[in-house]
Amino acid sequence: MTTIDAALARHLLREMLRIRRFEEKTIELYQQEKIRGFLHVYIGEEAVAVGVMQALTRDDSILATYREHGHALARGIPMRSVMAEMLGKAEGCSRGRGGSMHIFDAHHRFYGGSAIVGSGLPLAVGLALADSLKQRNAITVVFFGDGAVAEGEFHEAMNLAALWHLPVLFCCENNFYGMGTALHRAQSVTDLPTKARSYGIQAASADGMDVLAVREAAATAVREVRAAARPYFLDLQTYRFRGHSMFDPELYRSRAEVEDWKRRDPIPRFAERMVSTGVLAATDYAEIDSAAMEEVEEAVAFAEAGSLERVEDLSRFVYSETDDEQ
Amino acid sequence: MTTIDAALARHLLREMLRIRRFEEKTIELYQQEKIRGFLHVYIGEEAVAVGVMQALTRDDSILATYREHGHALARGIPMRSVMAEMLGKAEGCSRGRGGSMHIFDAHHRFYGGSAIVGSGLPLAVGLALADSLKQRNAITVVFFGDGAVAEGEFHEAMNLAALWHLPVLFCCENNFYGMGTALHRAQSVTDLPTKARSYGIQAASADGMDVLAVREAAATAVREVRAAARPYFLDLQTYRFRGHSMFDPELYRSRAEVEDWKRRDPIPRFAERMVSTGVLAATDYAEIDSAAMEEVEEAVAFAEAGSLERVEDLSRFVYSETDDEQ
Amino acid sequence: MSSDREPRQATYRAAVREAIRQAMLADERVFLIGEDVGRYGGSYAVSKGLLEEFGPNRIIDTPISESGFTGAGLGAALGGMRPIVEIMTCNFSVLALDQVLNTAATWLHMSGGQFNIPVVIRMATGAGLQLAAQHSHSLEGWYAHIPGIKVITPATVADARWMLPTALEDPDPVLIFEHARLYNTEGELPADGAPVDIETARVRRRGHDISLITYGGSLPKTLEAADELAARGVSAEVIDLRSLRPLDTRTILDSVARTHRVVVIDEGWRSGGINAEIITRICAAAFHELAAPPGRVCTEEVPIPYPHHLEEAALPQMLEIVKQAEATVAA
Amino acid sequence: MSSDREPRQATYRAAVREAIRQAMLADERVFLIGEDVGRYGGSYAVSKGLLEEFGPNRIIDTPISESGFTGAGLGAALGGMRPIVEIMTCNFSVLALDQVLNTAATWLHMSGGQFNIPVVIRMATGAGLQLAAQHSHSLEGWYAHIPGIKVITPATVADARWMLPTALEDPDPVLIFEHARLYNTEGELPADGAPVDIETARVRRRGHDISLITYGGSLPKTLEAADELAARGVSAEVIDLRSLRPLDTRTILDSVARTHRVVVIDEGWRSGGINAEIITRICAAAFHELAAPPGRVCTEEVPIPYPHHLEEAALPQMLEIVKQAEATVAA
Ligand SMILES: Cc1ncc(C[n+]2csc(CCOP(=O)(O)OP(=O)(O)O)c2C)c(N)n1
Ligand SMILES: Cc1ncc(C[n+]2csc(CCOP(=O)(O)OP(=O)(O)O)c2C)c(N)n1
Ligand SMILES: [Mg+2]
Ligand SMILES: [Mg+2]
Repeated sequence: MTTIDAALARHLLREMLRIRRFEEKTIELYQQEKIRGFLHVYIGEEAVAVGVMQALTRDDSILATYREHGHALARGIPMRSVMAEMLGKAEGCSRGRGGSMHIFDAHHRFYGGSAIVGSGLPLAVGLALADSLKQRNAITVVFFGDGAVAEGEFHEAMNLAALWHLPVLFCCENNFYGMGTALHRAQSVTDLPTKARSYGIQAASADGMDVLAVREAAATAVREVRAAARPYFLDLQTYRFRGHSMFDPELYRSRAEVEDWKRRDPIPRFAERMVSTGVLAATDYAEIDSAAMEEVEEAVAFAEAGSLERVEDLSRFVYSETDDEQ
Repeated sequence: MTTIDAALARHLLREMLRIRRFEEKTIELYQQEKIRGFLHVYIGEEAVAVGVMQALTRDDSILATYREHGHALARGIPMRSVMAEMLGKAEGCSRGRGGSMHIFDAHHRFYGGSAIVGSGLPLAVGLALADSLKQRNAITVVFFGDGAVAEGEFHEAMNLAALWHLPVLFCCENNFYGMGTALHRAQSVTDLPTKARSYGIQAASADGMDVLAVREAAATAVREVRAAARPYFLDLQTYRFRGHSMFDPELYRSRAEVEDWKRRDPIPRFAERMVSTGVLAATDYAEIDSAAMEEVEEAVAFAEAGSLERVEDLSRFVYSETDDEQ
Repeated sequence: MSSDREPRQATYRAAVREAIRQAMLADERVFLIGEDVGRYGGSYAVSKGLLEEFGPNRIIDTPISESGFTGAGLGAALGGMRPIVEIMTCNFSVLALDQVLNTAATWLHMSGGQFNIPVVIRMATGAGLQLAAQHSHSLEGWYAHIPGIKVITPATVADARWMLPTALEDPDPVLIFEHARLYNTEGELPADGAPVDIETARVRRRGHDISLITYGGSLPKTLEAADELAARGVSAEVIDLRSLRPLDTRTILDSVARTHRVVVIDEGWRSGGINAEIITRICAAAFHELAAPPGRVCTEEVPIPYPHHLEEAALPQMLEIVKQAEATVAA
Repeated sequence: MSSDREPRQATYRAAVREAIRQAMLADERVFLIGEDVGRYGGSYAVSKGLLEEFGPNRIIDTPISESGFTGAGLGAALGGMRPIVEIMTCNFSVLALDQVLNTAATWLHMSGGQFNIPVVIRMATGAGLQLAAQHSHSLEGWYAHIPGIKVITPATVADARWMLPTALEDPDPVLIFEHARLYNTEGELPADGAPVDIETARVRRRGHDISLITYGGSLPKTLEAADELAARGVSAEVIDLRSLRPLDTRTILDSVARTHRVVVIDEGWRSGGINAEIITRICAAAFHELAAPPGRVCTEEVPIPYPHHLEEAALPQMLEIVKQAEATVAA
């Protein structure tokens, strides 16, 4: 394992805590009915997005799902613009039109925020195809859940990426459930790297509750993708601590299972390790955490102070220039 | 290898020759514009359908593609009714409405005749699910091409069949091309059993130009499917001697490649082997062949004498009872 | 969920659940298949408790494979079962459209009458829950374009309860669209409930100045609009189509013959929605009886945005219906 | 395939090919991707020869994965390319509908204007070749229901040649439907050809008794019908819509203002086809100018059967158009 210096440790911890505090706040705001619609939080899975993002450059492209706040933050999209989006404000990164499930940011090459399971996979192939045709030195990373593996689009995209030697990093956020359906009830073979290899795609599993393990796995994967211009598949094993969305009565899993996983919470686990190995000081956590909470509060204030898009603009951007149909 | 007696040898040869002569005749009829639309013939691939059908009982269900005349004949659907269908006559097995691509026969549990690549695969899962729920002792066999393996529906169906332990025999008629696209240009991994195994499905390849090899592979597969109530995947390697359809200029493969495969023509190959091992007499071939040609001529006569469905019946069977929309 | 001895209030959700449950009790060929219908209890909680009652062979959780399990439903129907396929929402149903358009709708005709497919496919439809552009389509009118399938849209609790058994009896594919905003609505389930036809429209309110024609999730809004219109002195008749394919042209024309004016309310996008078919049929058959051009109140032609104010602006609203009706009456 | 110095006869197929070729020569971001577009030469032979000219990086044969390669086309467009996706026929396009409806049509709006998707998706459409129920759909009118995409239907050789470059210039997704029976038709390619707009309709024949409104594969039949009507003393104006989304209501209404009578000819299934939208717009805007209810000649509501006589009975026919036009004129 590479050695971790304090700056890096601080950075990783900060990024995870920013997501954690952000997500906790969104739940609060949901209960206050300031955020509406579907809300899917990333609590428990923070190490995945944070770990993977460390391996990317700003030229790389990213696609994610409806559970994408963490990715947006870890990618560097300003928290206030993400929070404003959650509240449907015009200052949000998608002008408030997308909400929780549709974070977009062109500047950060963040291509959404798609809420159709599996639909980002062919898009990733296409972005990588464009890069490949233009001989642009960049890769595309697509995040998707274990549930998406059952979709036909997964199969089609994996084959295309492998067949055409495209620089795609497939990041499966394997939290062992797609809504209430356990992986073993959704897949005849639950070892996901086996599936990837059946397309000739190199694959590895990593402990998604360990930000360093993810970071390392991603670094290796990205190196391979860049060097060989071939896809790579990461099975990042993690767990969502909360329900699927705010509506989930969680009938399908036991309290005990959830508690077991919570003992592997990536944030205290990493913090404790860094402190016990002397990389971080015991006081660092509180300091980083309160900065994160402050950032969240600022973001909320920004979002709350934001404006609503004018109703007259409803039809703007159905098409790029003017809306032609009558 | 099981020993072959004369009756069986005669039967296999007869079935293959019936298909060959039938298909040759359809080409003639197409040139005469008596058959229209798309026509996909099975010449070169006869050993596949004939070999597999030997393993089935009348309780088993069958699904096939638009290249399904051979399967229909080998299943025992009367040739005249298939030929009448090709000519669009009311006496055809689908009342003439389906034509070449849509042979159906309820009596023979022949569920079509689908012209959407891959679409039969989920249906096969469903037929097998029904059998499984009803504890009916029967299996479902679905034929599809190597081209279909790239479709999302293939992936979804394979997983469902494996996950739910359903009695489906997946017969991939691997003729190494989907229209003009060679298997290695369509699949990142061209060994198809590898794919099947990634779903935990038992799989085998067999020489699809050798009717005995197919028959044996199918017998083994069907035994497994019945005994274990699990799916099985057969990669039956074969070749189409003609173009994809009557429109195909065959720009994508060399004459030499076609000639190479023609040397493995399943019909003379089998006949010669049977004669050289003394199972059949040298005169048997001509006798069986002329019977087949006679049957074809009868079928054509029947079809030509057939009637056209009344135009007033156009809207019958949009729904089972009365057509309600105005 | 006792049997139907007493009249009682029930939610639309409970009515659908009871319909499924009773169908399963009555016919062991019936089963429910779809994403999260079992352990999760259904994404809109419709099937909660059914797994416990009927077990995993009859309440079948599927992987996220819409084309796969919908096709499997068709296949099981061909194999003699009576599947109820649940697709979570119509937004995802397009992933299974090949099986609906190219198989379910063609098989019987194309096989010369040999293979009917007695499958029921249920799905949630509609907007209004701030679910944004990918979770807010209303595709029922679009599906109604396809010959070979039937498309029904129960709008009341009683229809939610009693159209399903009829759909299951139907020998051909029936698609049921349940508006997501209806699940929590309450209504009366009469004690003498019995299966109802799935092909005719109903007059939900009598009136003589104008016909308001609607279906599904827009029925409550339209009834409210009729109340408001009454307060403003306009007597509106409200037609609930119930079925979009077949379309009950007779009931529509009878109403128009009485009122001579019509507004269609349709949560689909305006252009090319089922509203246009209704208006076209009226113009073809009752052109000279119309006192004014038919009006329509539909969804704006935009992907539905997330924020409440924009979503509301995109969807048909009660006051918009009132305004359009007044304009049509004044025309 | 030389450049456009001389006026000459060309087939529709050759015109599409030339359009693709010239676009690829002019802009290296343009590439063609789809099943069998390369080595096979295209299922309708449109792209024959292009692989040899442009090589496999720009003429990309795909596996049979409609959703996969269509989505890849969208992604490549997002990535700065100008892909032309060829889906063999609209019948298979439903397998890729999720990418069209839920991604292509929503991305720009949902991202607040950040991500437009400049993709062109071409596909063959229509019946008349005895290809039976799974290969004979006409879905262009259906797609035209979706806001966020454009839907065009070149009907002439000149439009086949010159609408494509405009579609490629368009910043948003454009779907092009090419009727399979048009590929072999011949027409003149003028020497001074240049890109044409993809949003307006054209009057293809002037007349004053009735407007016949159509598009795509039905244009030739409709022009024949107009000839026949002329012989019978009826002067018919023929409108070629060219684009179904947006729909050029102005040109339609101008024509109706002159003729006061209208018949729409649409190869889609009758109920809920684009015909209904056209009629609805006419009734809304020109109700009092209409001398008779609008008529329509469409495809029967059946899966298209294989035999010639049944297929012809199912599709709009020249004499049926004549009959309907006469009836509408007489009404
Ligand atoms: C095509 C499609 N089908 C169904 C859904 C409903 N749905 C939303 S999230 C989800 C579960 C996805 O599970 P997974 O991919 O494992 O992601 P996770 O939520 O666990 O992060 C489902 C079924 C959807 N959004 N899209
Ligand atoms: C979904 C779909 N896409 C494309 C086509 C057009 N098409 C018809 S046959 C075919 C090739 C199929 O190849 P394969 O599965 O190997 O079968 P084969 O013809 O070789 O027997 C294609 C692309 C189709 N019918 N359906
Ligand atoms: Mg998951
Ligand atoms: Mg093949």
